[in-house]
Amino acid sequence: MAVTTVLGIFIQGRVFGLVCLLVIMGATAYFIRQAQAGKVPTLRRLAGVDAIDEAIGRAVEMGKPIICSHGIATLRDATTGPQTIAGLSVLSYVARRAAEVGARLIVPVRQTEVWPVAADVVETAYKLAGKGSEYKVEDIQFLSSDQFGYSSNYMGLLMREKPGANIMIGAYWAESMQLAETGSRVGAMQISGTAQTSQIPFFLVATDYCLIGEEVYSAGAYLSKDPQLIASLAGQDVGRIIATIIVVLGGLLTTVGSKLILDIMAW
Amino acid sequence: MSNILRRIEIPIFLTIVFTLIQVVPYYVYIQPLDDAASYIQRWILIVLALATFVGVISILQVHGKNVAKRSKGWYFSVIVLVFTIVMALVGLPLAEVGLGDKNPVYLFLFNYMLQPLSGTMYSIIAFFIASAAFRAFRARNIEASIVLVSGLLMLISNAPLFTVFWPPFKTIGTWIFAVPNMATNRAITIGAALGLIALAVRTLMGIERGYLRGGGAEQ
Amino acid sequence: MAFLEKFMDMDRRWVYLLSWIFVLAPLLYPLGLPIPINQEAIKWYDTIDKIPNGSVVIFAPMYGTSGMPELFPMTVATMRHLWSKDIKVIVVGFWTEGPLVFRTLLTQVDPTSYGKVYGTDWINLGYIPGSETAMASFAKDIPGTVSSDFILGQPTTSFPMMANIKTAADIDLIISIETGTPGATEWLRQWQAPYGVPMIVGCIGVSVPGMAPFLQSGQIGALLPGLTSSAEYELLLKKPGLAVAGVDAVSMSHLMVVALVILGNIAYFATRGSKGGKK
Amino acid sequence: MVDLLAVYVAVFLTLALYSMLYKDTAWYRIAESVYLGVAVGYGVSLDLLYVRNQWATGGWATPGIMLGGFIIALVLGVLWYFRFIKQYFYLYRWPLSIIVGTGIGLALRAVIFVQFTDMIKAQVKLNLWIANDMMTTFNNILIFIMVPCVLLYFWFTGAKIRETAPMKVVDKIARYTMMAGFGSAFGYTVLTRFSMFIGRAQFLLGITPNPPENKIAFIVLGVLILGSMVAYDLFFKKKS
Repeated sequence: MAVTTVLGIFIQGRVFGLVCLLVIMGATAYFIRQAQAGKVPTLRRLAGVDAIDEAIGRAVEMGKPIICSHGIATLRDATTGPQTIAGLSVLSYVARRAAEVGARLIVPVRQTEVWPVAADVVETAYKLAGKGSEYKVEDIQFLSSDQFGYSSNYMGLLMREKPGANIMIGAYWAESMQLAETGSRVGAMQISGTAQTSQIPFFLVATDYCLIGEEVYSAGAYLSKDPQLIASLAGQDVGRIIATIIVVLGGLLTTVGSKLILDIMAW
Repeated sequence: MSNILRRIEIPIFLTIVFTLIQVVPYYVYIQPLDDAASYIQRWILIVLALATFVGVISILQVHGKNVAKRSKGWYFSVIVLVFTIVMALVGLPLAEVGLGDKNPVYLFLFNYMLQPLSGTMYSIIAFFIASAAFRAFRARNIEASIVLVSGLLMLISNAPLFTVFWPPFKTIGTWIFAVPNMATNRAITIGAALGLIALAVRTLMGIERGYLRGGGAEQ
Repeated sequence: MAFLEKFMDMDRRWVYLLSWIFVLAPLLYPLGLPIPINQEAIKWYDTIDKIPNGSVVIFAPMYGTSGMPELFPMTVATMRHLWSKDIKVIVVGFWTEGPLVFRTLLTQVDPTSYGKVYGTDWINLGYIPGSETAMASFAKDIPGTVSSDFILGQPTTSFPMMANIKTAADIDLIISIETGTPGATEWLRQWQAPYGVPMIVGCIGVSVPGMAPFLQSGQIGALLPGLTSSAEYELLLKKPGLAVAGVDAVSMSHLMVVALVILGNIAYFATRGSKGGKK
Repeated sequence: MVDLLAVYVAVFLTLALYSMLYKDTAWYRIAESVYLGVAVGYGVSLDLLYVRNQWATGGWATPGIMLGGFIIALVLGVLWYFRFIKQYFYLYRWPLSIIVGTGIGLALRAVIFVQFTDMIKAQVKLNLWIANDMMTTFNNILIFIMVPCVLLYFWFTGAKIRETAPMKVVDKIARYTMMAGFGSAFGYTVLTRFSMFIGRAQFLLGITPNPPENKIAFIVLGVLILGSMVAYDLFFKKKS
């Protein structure tokens, strides 16, 4: 393939992309360095986090337990791992609040490798709330490593315990519908959240509040206060704003017959 | 010696080098680097293919333990073990001794066991949808109502029964697909690109180590 | 109201039974409802129909046995269409089961009945492990990345049709029939962005919404979404198959889901009122 | 004979999985265990066939950089299996990091075009005034407004600007856009799930090109499996 170059070494047609890539990567790296030096960007509070508070409050009022799960994925996968981590951050927050107000918290787990992490997260949260003695390891329940085995045990758990709140944040697949259905049957207030696009609509219509897509990561970063995660969200925001500006400007210019932006993008 | 080999910096360094070998020649025209990138792309497929037994061994470990300990339902683990081993053995690419992807046992297992099982496994979800449709899909607030109405219109536009009856149903479905759905997914696509770039930056800075977790003990 | 509450409380197994009935009945006793042909199927048909003679097309079954119920009909129909024309077809799989699925296709469609000779008009290159990495490597060096074919086990370069096919630049169109990752995004990243090879995608319904931005931007030339469109395409080809046979069941099952959602909501609002504004 | 056996095996496994709809049964557990086994095992064949072909016809046997590379690949291939040895498990991270690095590199180099600049280009090309086509004009204007709103909806940092009044409007538009958009995901997901079931139902009913013997097998095995479950239930209920 014949290659045309710009300035002798940059490949023609890829320059604009390279500039975008470098700007976004540079911004992300910059924010991460800043965060490592202690300057963490502020993250806005999401409506979903308020909904979690409301659900916990409701469960306490009714004297019922809270069930909080973090999806069925492992920690390692490139796309679903971060969702599990976000789910565990939410779990940490829920555990802390539950310990403070004295509500019973049950955590259903599917992955053997995630179980110790989940148990540790909850125990730490109880200790931080000064209620380390109230932590019960048997409430971190390993249900089954099989997808439908997990969901049928989870459904059984919902039926038996009749929780006041059922919080599901992480990567869910087909079990999302079974869990949300049973949760609403037993009258739990349900907060859900996933970045699995095909499951979002079902969570939206079957639960009381749903965190959509990337909100899951933001909620996780917000609640865990992990500086590097927050910083990389700030880097992504730079990309988002660049995209928005070009899209709006470009659309208007095209309408008046100018191809300026398209010409620049063709570099 | 083993202390040096154990250092986490080695895999992180390897990750960074191999990332850059692929990225740089895509933008900057340097023939030798481009050749190296192509060579590695081919070479790495062999490394990858050789990991094929990892899944098999993991399964053997987990279910072997179940059987050894006679834990609950261990006889199901025996079934798993037998089929894993038989499938892996008869498929070994040794056509000279009659094994491989044309072996009759391999074909039988694939055509009459794997094929019906995996198709059926995913079709079970249809029943969950039907049940949830009845008992959980509620217009509990404005947003859920919009999803529900738009979803029902989409269902209707996918079923000839309705579109034959009133063709504009299809037009509505096409509009939902091409306008609000397109807009949502375009923003999600851009967001996914940004997420991937941020992941790459964290990896290049050596702070993203999620993929290096695990190992050592069984899964 | 008590009736409605009881109605909502019924065992979910009754709904399961209802699903069986709504799917099995129209399969046993077809309603023969007309199938209107829509834009997606026409576009797909036209794109394939207008491929110039002598072009080289990559046909990739990017799915496993789990995707077969929905995707196999369009796979068969598309191959029939391709074989009925003067086009060279390279079959390749980046999903382990892809070539095996294609082998099942060969038990139903005989290329020789279209006068097609293996190695001259079409070739099956089998499975390449490594998903996106494999796709990148395949684009750069086709005969190197797959050095032997899948059916005869002969060197790829020994087949007449492969004489002039070295890289992605020698390919005129990609047809990807797919269920997920790797799929369209990976093709776009490794084949279209660097080499500008056009592509069309047939996929399961779940993946369809995510294709919309690529379809609008023209990165994907045509999209065949799910089983209903497969049926329309079978009709355009005048080769009705399993998709056409299944369309009545699609209609009936969708009718059932729509009715269940509406019934459920009626019961929900009626009983919610009766509980005296509990919320 | 083998053909008939095949029909009965395939139909049995299909129905055994569906028995789960009645309740969690031993039939389901058997079929599921078989699935787990065959699904893990079949890939070995094709992966190793690839390596074998590459050695035989891929040019790796040529002394020099090719042969050397092949030997290194084999060594790295062995390192994968150190993950099962507690003492040396860290060695498996080497091949892993090479794979992950190359994967990230390959995705990163083109993601900016496919999922970023090409998306932006398509937006830029939107013409907001086409005199003789009001419908397209209307849709283009909607897309022109919706995409940036949804993009900005996922803007999470910078609390000060983010909390202003115009951003609240943006959020509102974005949420409604997404709710309407997710209807599409809803509809198409239902289509897929039922298509899967329809495909399996066509198989059970023996509709061509499925073997016609399936239908009899479906009835025979269906009665047996369902009967066994119901009988088990009745017997058990009586006892307790």
